[in-house]
Amino acid sequence: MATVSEKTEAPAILAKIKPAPWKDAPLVENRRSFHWVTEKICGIVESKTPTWWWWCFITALSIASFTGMGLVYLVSTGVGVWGNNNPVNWGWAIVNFVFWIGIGHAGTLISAILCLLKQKWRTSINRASEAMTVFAVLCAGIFPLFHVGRVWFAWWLFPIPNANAIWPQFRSPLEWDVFAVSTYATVSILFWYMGMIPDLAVIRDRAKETWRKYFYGILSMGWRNANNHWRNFEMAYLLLAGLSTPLVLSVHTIVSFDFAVANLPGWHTTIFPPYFVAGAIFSGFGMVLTLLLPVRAMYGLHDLITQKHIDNICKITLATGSMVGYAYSMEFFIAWYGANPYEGFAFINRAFGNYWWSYWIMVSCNVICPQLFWFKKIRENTPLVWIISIFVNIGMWFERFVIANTTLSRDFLPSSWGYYSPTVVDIFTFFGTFGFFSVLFLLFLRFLPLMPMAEVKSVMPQADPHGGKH
Amino acid sequence: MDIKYGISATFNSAKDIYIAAGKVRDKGYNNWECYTPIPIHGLDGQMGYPRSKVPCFTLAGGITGFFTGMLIVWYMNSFDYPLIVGGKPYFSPIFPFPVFYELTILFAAFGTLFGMFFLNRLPRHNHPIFEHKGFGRTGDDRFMIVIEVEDPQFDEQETESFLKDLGGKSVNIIREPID
Amino acid sequence: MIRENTSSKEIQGKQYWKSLDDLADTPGFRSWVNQEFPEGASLMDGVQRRGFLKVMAASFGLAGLGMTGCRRPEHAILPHGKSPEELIPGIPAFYSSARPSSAGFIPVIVESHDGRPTKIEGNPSFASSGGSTDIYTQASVLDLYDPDRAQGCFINRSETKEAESSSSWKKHSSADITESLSKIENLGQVAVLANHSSSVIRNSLFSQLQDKGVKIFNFEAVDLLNPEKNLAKMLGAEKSLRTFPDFSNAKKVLSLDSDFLGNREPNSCTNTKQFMQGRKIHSPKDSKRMNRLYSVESDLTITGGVADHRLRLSSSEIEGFTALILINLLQSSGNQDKKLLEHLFELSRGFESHEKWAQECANDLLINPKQSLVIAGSHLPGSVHLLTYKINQTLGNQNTCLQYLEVNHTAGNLASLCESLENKEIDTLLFIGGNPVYHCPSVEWTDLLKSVSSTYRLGSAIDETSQICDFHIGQSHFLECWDLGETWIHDTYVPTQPLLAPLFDTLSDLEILSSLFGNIKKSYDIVKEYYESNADISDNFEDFLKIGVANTKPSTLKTLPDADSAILKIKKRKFELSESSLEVLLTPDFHTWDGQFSNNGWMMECPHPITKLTWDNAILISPVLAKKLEAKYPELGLLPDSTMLNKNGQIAPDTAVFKDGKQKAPIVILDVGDHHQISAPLYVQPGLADYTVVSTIGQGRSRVGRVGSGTGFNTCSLLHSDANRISSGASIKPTGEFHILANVQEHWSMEGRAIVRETNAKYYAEHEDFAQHMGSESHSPPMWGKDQGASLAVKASTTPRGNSAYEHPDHTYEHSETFGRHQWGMSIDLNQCTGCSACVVACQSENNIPIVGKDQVLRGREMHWMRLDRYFSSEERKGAELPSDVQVSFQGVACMHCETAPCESVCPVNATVHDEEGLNAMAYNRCVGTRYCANNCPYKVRRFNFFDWNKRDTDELYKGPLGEKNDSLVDMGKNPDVTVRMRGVMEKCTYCVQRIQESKIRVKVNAQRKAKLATGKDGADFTLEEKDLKVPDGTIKTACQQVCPSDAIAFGDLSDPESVVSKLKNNPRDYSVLGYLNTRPRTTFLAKVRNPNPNMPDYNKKPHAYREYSDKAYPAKKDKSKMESQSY
Amino acid sequence: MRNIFPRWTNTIPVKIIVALSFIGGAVTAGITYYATPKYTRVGYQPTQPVEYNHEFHAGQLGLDCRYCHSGVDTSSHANVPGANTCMSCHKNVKANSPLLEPIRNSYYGEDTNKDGQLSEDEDLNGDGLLSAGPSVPWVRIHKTPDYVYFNHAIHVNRGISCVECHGRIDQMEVVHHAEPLSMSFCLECHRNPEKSLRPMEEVTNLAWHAPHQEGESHDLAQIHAGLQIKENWGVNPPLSCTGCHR
Repeated sequence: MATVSEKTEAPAILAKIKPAPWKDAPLVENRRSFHWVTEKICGIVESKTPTWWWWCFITALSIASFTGMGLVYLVSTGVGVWGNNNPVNWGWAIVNFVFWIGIGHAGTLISAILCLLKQKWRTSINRASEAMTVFAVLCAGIFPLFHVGRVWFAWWLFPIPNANAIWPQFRSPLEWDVFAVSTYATVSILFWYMGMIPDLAVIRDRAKETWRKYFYGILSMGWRNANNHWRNFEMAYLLLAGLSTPLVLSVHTIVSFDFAVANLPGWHTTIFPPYFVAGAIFSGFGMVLTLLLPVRAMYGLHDLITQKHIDNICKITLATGSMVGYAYSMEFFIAWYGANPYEGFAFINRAFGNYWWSYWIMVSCNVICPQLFWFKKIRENTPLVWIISIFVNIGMWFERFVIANTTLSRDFLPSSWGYYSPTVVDIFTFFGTFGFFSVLFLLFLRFLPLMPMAEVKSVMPQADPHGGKH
Repeated sequence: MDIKYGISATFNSAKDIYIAAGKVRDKGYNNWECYTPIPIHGLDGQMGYPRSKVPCFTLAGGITGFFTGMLIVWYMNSFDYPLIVGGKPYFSPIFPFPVFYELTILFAAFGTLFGMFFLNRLPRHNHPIFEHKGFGRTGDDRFMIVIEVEDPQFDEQETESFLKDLGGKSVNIIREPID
Repeated sequence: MIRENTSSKEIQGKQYWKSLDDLADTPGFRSWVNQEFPEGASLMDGVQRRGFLKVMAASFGLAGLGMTGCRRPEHAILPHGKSPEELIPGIPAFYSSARPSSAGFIPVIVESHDGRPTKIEGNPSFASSGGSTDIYTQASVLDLYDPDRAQGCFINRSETKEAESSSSWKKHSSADITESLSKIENLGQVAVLANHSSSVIRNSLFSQLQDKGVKIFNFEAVDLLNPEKNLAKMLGAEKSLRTFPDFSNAKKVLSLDSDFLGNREPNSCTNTKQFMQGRKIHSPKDSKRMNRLYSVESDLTITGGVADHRLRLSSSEIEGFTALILINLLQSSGNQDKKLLEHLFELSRGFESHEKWAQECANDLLINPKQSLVIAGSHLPGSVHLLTYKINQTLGNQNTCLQYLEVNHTAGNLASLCESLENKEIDTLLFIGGNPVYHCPSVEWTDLLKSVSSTYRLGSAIDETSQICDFHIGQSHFLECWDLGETWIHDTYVPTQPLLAPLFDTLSDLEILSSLFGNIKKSYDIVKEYYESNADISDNFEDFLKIGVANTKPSTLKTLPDADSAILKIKKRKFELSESSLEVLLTPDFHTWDGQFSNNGWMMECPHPITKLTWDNAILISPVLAKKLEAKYPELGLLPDSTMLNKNGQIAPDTAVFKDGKQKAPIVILDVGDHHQISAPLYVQPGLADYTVVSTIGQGRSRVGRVGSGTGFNTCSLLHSDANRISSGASIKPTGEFHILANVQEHWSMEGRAIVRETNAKYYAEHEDFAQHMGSESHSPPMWGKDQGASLAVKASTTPRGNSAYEHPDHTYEHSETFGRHQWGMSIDLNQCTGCSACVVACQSENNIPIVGKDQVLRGREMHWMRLDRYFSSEERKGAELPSDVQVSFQGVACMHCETAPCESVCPVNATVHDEEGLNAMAYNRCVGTRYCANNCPYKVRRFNFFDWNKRDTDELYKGPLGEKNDSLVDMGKNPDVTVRMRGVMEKCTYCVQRIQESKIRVKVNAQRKAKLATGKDGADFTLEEKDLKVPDGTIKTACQQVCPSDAIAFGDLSDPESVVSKLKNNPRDYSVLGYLNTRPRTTFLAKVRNPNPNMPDYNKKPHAYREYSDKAYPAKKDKSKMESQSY
Repeated sequence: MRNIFPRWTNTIPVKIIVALSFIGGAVTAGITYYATPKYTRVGYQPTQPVEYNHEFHAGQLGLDCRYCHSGVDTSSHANVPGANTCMSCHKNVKANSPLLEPIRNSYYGEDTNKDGQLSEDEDLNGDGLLSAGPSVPWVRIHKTPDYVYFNHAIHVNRGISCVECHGRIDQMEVVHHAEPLSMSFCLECHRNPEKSLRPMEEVTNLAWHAPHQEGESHDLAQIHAGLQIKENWGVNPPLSCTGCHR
């Protein structure tokens, strides 16, 4: 192939316009060496725990205790301590679930889809994003589990033989959720962990303290950097990426089925699966920005997470944000075009009804805000990017709130229309999950390699067996 | 007491080990291995490795998962205790499809990971190579070729000089202590 | 000998509750009797209560309480020492009895499980209400288990005896009280103030006491006897004249501020049965036979909701309007009495604007001579009743549609009691029933009673009146004592038969009164004695008890006195109505009646049919007044700002400010002058007369149990001393405070959705199937696809899926091992429903539905399985304006048992599935509580147990495991055939599956035994036919169906084409709510048909609801017709 | 560097896998056996306040079950007899046995001298009525949960013998819980009623077996007879929730 292309003559037009040479921005700046990368990443884990980490950790832990207390109160007293009611039987719990699950989509997406698409820039952000995925899924899992009235019987959702000879019901989207979310959590953890094995081996080999040697030694499973290992590892990694791609798409599709399979106006629409997936990617990338920009600043990772990375993430955010915006408008169009009065009202009510404010928060955060990423200046302004990323998170939470609550609060029979507002317990339980998430993420930063060293190295020029410079 | 495991030689760059590996293979060695901080593209070919067998495990896992899903749904909702639910049929491949789908992926993922472990014979926490002083650097920025004693062609002097000829630095004999 | 061999019914009855007497002998109980108790505290607790319950439960444990427990603790079975005959554990017993009410005795059948009465039904032997009951009777069984009942007799130990002070009470034995009463020597200084009762025994005791010099006084806050007394006074008759309407013959009815279908008038159950029978339609030809109701009223009542024409007039204006009607009638019938006419003209001056309405109404009444009825509200002055009397006389309705009963009242009134007290003529005063201190705050009770040496109070609970008394005597519930009474229309004797011995050391009124004669008797002996001395009641006491009713001839007025001269004496009242001079109408409270149900959770939580308020009363004002008040006091915060959706007609404006879904109502001061004022929240009610404000008496009690405390607002200070409930010249001032009202229905408009389908009789006559042409399903492909035309039975038993790729699992006899022998279905005739809400409470009583308290209702967590949706519809709305004239549509909604139920397919654990007979089953014990089913139910009929409602009082819910367990006295009233649900599970209407299963089992057992007897074989080889195993149609009645006085609900087997419900469902009026969703509900509705008079000025071609639907569904047509009307 | 882990650790992973699979299997088997009603309920044999011997009364004397449990064919509940039922025989038989003391107490109650008459000083509550004594606190053995509505009458009348759920009571000196009475136990019979159906006459005959021809096994004979009865009577036991849960 290469020989053929050498022989083809350049089109005449190229001679005329004399294109400027395409300068591919390097993925690791300042011509860093392999050793520098190793020192940088392992250094984070090996150095003394910074004071700021302790402050953050204690704060996060205390915030996380809100969730703990909220759940203890909930389970001991009843779901009534939340604001749920009839007709809004779901309320914040499911909103939070979909929100966290959505965030959990970016990690696997970055590792899997970008891996399949051979996007090399993914390497410096995929580990942290995968960690984010795993932790977000754990946070997400809290809500559907604890929102049930009798959580001690939640095991009935699993196909476990019992003396009552009765089984789960596989037509229910919630049952699909059980399979989708648990599969997603499991596969994400496997994927995350498998990718980490070579890096854990590096830390193991560098370890001085005994506990580190054993800790990382056990975790790294005796990895030996042998090419035979790499060979199977690479194949397995590729396959997991290939498996995760349909998985990541299916999970949010199935989560959207919770709504789309129901017959309520505003829920019962076929646009939900793609719309939810786009929204999930959108929120996930938003969260990646929210997390990695401070990490980058704290640990001085500017050479590894370059402006190019930020640019790319911003662009994806822009693209998915626009897709979500398109979905919003399409919903209105179909509701009008379908001429079903219940459906039509559901959407008018979303925008102008009792929860109009949440709708417009959603639109401004999700559709309008990301449009700023069209501008290079803004993409290069890191603090601004970070602030926008937070708006994206807020917007996506409101999207789920709008979907869940506007429809339920005003559905078919006007006699049963109602209104939902959260209680203190709702709010505390939700905000506690941010603490829980942060606790896990901080532990990750402290104890695990936050970038895949082998992968970062392999996108550096030195990795090329054919043209590497010394 | 110790026994010899093999002779190692380190290289500084991916390019060097890539070329060296080709030569080791040409020389006809069988029991040898490259230790690299990164997976080097094409090194498998240079070493003469066939394609990885992991996909077989993935496929087996996937098929098992799909049929497990179908079996539990059919058994639980249609065979053991059929109940009329929303007027839908007791069993259909359509409505519980997400279940089959997720189980397919779950089992395939397990197949992949455990297949990889199986093929790499991991976890194995004790290995003679760990006795090598410079082994730690192979995770960092060193590339290393080890020709094992086991190899029929192995000859301590010859192999050592062969490796030196290839441009290998700090050629060493790896010894495994025996208690 | 032991009494087990005596077989007479009453003895068994006694033996039946004998075990409770045993209990009273346990040492624990005895010591308990001697203990002191802080008033209002739960008296039975700990070990004693447990022992008590064990005995109550007789030979088997209380089924259905709690759902916890894995490895059970050791559990004892306690059989009787001597088992009562005919009592088989597990089989409920049914006894006839009667509930005494201020509107006569209401004949009932009481269901009892092992000595615990659990459910009250109407007595079907009493033909005029035929097995149905009113809502209060349904709720009254709960009062038996009210933990705040006076659990014995008490002596007041407070220094000052004032209504507002909190007294300390000491336990006292009832025997001591009867003892001391029996020793009173000077009966001339004894006075009794009693509530009204139709007990023939009480009344005969009264007259005997009067003979001995005892002064008897009568007081009722909601005095239903006023009209009969006033009418008699005006006509100069000796005895009171009670109007006894018979709606079954009336073709045209004019109701003058009379809520004869609702709770404000006596005998509503019979009225409803008779009147609604006249509105039954099966085919277009019936639409001509349908009766017609004109209603002129100030408040919007459920009677006004049923009315075909409704005119809003203040209660003070009714007199003039009645005169107007009379003029038109007299003129049309050629009466030329000039003097009379002139006087009437004078009376009706100022009502010219209603001339046309009155004229057409009068003409219509005249079309059916002797078959019309004009009836006036009991709160109206005597003049209106006199005019009404004259109208009915003119129309010749006597003996066909109404009769006048002669009733003798000898008791004095409250004013005369006060007089006697002032004159210090009274030494001992007995308060029997009622609650005069609460109702008459203007009487200086404390001062008046200073001269009285001992005051006794007989009441079911320690209340306001008890506070001023020396002794409180706990009153036995009517299910604990014997009595004998008459129905309101005096045509039937009914026995009150106890179902159990008094739970506590309480007495009945008869026992108290008879002790004044010096001999202490049990109520049974008193009744038996009376019965034997009055042989004309019935032939045999046991048969009388068995049937529960005995007919008698009421003394009716044969010749009617002339009214003309009396009419001429009527003086025109002067009144002025404006926003600063308002009319105030006090009505009995829907929830509490006059306050007696204040501590009854079922009643407090049952939504008012029109306002949909629970737990509270309010001042109802009209939208016109609301707007004026809002303009006058901008800070009032009464009406919400109109939203975009209101302005463009997407949804109707709310009638109140809803903050977080909770109705925020401004508290105002309603001032009627003379220092009479109340403060209460405002509630805007469309349909009210512009300048009438309506409030209720019976709420805001200061001394009441845990349920009623802190609810509602006391309006008794506006009650006149003669119990007149209309005041005028009132004004409203804001206080700047707000009150949160628990309204269960935020939105009042149907928004043009085809939910309640209704049309006019004329249109119906031509378009029998109009209901089929409404809703999205009317222009979608047929739901059943190729099987659209199949019969109902086939559709029900095979559930063809139309064009779906799915087949319904076949459970027909031919194809399934587990086939459905019946296919249950329900039909609700919207044309018959008045909105009385009795079904709501009946369901609550039958199915152990918990009350959740006001706070939880505010959060939208009420648990009623059966709810009554109330929609208003109006002429075309102008922007965000609230309509003044509305039509009311009611719709009872419970689980629809959809064949393709959306709830089932989303349940992840198979907790809600279908059974073979088409029931949507809900297995509480399998439910994990995802609440997905409730979300996915388009009818929103599923209810979730957010808390342990059954375990804790409503104010302890948020304390979780730290909260106190509630009084288990309440648990005794639970139906053991229905699971008591724990927190975290979903529940909903089951079509009373416990009754279905019981009937199926009974039919099979009987078939089996009959066949065995017939063949005499060992049983293996006889053959049972399918028909032997099918439950005959009409055997099973759901609780809501059984209670319904207008037979709006039918239930039965759809696979039987001859069943009543199948026939109703084949009527073209039958439709499914939200049919387009293809949920195939088994509960379908029969569309409503209104019967307006085309000549009336307010006639509309279509009911407003139908027009709203057409406008929304066919906007193009609407614009066209608008243009046409403009071009006119 | 040196090896962190000694050589023997290389076999640890395999050992762990093997051990885990054994432990997992054992735990599953343990739960299945010990944590289901078959174990937790069957065999429950509490001591009763009166040592009533079913083996003697129902087995040897041949008393019909319904003599004492008289409500069983009419009511959902199979009542435990009151003391009067016992006393109908034991007034004469073993009238003074100390074992029957609780029953006599329950029966005579206030009537302390047990003459069937109520004298002045015996009438404690002064109502002239003879009250029974304290109930005999029999310990409950068979109990379905609150949310299960088992109806005895329909089973007994439709040819399901007592023995199906209660076992050979006529052979038990002290009654114990014989069958698991779990939902799966109920379902098994509801799915295959022919395995249990018998003629109405034989319902309380706990020893009954379907008459079988030569060479036919007991079970097969039962199924033949059961199928015949099922067909004749239109037996159609419910399998959906509403059958038992309300």
